[in-house]
Amino acid sequence: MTLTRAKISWRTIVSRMGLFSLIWWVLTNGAGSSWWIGVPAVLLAVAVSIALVPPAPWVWSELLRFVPFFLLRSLIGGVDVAWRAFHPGVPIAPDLCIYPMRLPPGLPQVFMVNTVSLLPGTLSVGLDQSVLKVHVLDSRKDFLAELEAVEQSVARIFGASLEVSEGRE
Amino acid sequence: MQTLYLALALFLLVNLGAGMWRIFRGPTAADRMLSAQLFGTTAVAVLLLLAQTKENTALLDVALVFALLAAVTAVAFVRRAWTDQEVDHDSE
Amino acid sequence: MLQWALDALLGLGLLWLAWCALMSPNLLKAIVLFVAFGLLMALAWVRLDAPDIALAEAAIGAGLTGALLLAALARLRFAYADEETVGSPAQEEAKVRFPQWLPAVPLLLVVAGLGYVVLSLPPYATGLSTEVTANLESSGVSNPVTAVLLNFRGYDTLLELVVLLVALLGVWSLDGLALGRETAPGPVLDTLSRFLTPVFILVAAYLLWVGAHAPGGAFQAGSVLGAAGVLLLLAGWRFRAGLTELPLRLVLVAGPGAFVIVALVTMLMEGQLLEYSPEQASILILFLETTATFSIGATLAALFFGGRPQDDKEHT
Amino acid sequence: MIPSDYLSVALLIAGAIFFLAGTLGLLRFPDVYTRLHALTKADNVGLGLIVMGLVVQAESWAAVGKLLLIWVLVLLAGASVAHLVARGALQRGIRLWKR
Repeated sequence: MTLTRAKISWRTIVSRMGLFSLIWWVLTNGAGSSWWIGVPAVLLAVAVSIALVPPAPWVWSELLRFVPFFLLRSLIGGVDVAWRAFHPGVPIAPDLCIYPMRLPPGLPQVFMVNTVSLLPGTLSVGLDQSVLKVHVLDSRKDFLAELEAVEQSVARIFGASLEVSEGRE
Repeated sequence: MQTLYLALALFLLVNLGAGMWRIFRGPTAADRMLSAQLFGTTAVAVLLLLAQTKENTALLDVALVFALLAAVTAVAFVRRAWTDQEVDHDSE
Repeated sequence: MLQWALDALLGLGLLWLAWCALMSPNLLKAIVLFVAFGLLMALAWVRLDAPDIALAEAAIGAGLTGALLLAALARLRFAYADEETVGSPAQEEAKVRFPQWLPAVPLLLVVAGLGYVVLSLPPYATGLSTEVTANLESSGVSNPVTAVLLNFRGYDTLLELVVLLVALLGVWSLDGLALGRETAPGPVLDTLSRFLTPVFILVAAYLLWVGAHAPGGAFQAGSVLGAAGVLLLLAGWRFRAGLTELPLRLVLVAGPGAFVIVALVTMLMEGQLLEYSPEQASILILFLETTATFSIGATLAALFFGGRPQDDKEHT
Repeated sequence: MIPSDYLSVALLIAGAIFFLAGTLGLLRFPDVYTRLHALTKADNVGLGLIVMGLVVQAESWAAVGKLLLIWVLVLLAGASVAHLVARGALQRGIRLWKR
């Protein structure tokens, strides 16, 4: 539970305020009279989130580029697993594989762990000191390329460079 | 359209009933918990469909609360009720 | 036709789940079945056109009760860890001393009483909904359920809050069972709890606001807030020692306390307990609901935590 | 029916089929890890398709937002819970099924 005291910039506060206000607007169906409670609620949520979630240097354009990739891949993941469930022979060949992550620890790693669980044929079953344990549904398929692609995208989203952290050992 | 929503809700409920088999079958505690997860996701889907049939946006809020709280039960299981060794007392 | 099939499936499923949950010798299975029962029950309330109760059931029945029961199961297992869980001598003895048919007697009495009440009801009754609708204007809110709960029958809600507080006092007065050692939550759970907490706060505030004119209200909002607390506790979060003493207790009594004060003031000013003048009703109800939300959330999270927070020594 | 209705119908039915696949996987797959694959991925895609089917019909942007918010929450919770359960199973020594 170590919380790194990163500097909290105005940009973080304003962007979170914007995000939570958007959620509030969505929840209340845009009712103008709701801001009586909405403003204190959004402020409280921003205060709590500042205390809980350390500011992350998102690169918004990369995040937006990631969304269609993720949607498509998770759709394929659903189709893939559905096909295996419907198939009379249950064509699976599960195995456990180890993937040493080059991403910095914290949010980037968690982001990748969660993404991996929704991609075709992979499920993250453990994260220990940057080593990701992945359960694969079909070990005959080339899942390493996929994992690397995901890692690259996540690195771009968080503005992290994989090459620099490669020499961390 | 109304008929379709209801038919799909019914289909999802039957599907849910089939998934219940896992609660009884196990074999591990985690397998039983998976059924509860299935319940959560399916209940959200059924609520969304019913919200459309009744034209009642309050049902979307029910679905929202489900979506938020389903995780809490599962986390409580993983963090609290899951014993270290997998022993199953019942042999049905 | 389809509606019939849906309702029949829901009804039969509920009965079946209730039976299985009651008869299961495996407690974990019983809890999972109970959670499933809660989810199905919420759907049944939706079909019965009672979204208010569906929302409460979703928040309390399917969400928090499951977590509470699972935590209780963990403590039970820990308490009996040295004995054999099944068929321990103590349990066998208890079985002999306590005949299994004994609970059936009060149960049958209750059933007989309920049956008598149901049979003695007048065959045609309009209920109170017309009166509620007629007086809705003066209640300060436009959701009839909230109007009943916080205005027409405010004392019901006041007593419910007190019951919740008494439940917590009961738990606190019991000898707190220490939990077993807790493993590290891992970064995924840690991140999940951090990300979800602000969303829980927003949703709780939303339910509080929407309660004035649509399904929602303090109990639903409070349980969403309580769930946030439960999630943080599960992720290994503990408040600093100073905060769990007086500040926590103040939050716990704020809801019922505010209610009692309002009740007394209204009695002095209007001559009747919890009788608000129509002009002030809206703001008073909002005030009561807000304090109640915080109290309910804190109480539920504290209930989940179990023993008194300051007894918890093993955590850092 | 207007054209968007056909799209909506197709999406809704496809979503239901994914839910069926999730249940089939839950019942047919051999161990808890493989069942997690089925449940997490198929049900999330199923719910996503149902949400999209309803988004096509939605009357306001706020309603669209609420549907998407529900889906994102289920996605986040589903992925995290799947990881937690799998991690717990591995820590508790539940062996994985191999062909």
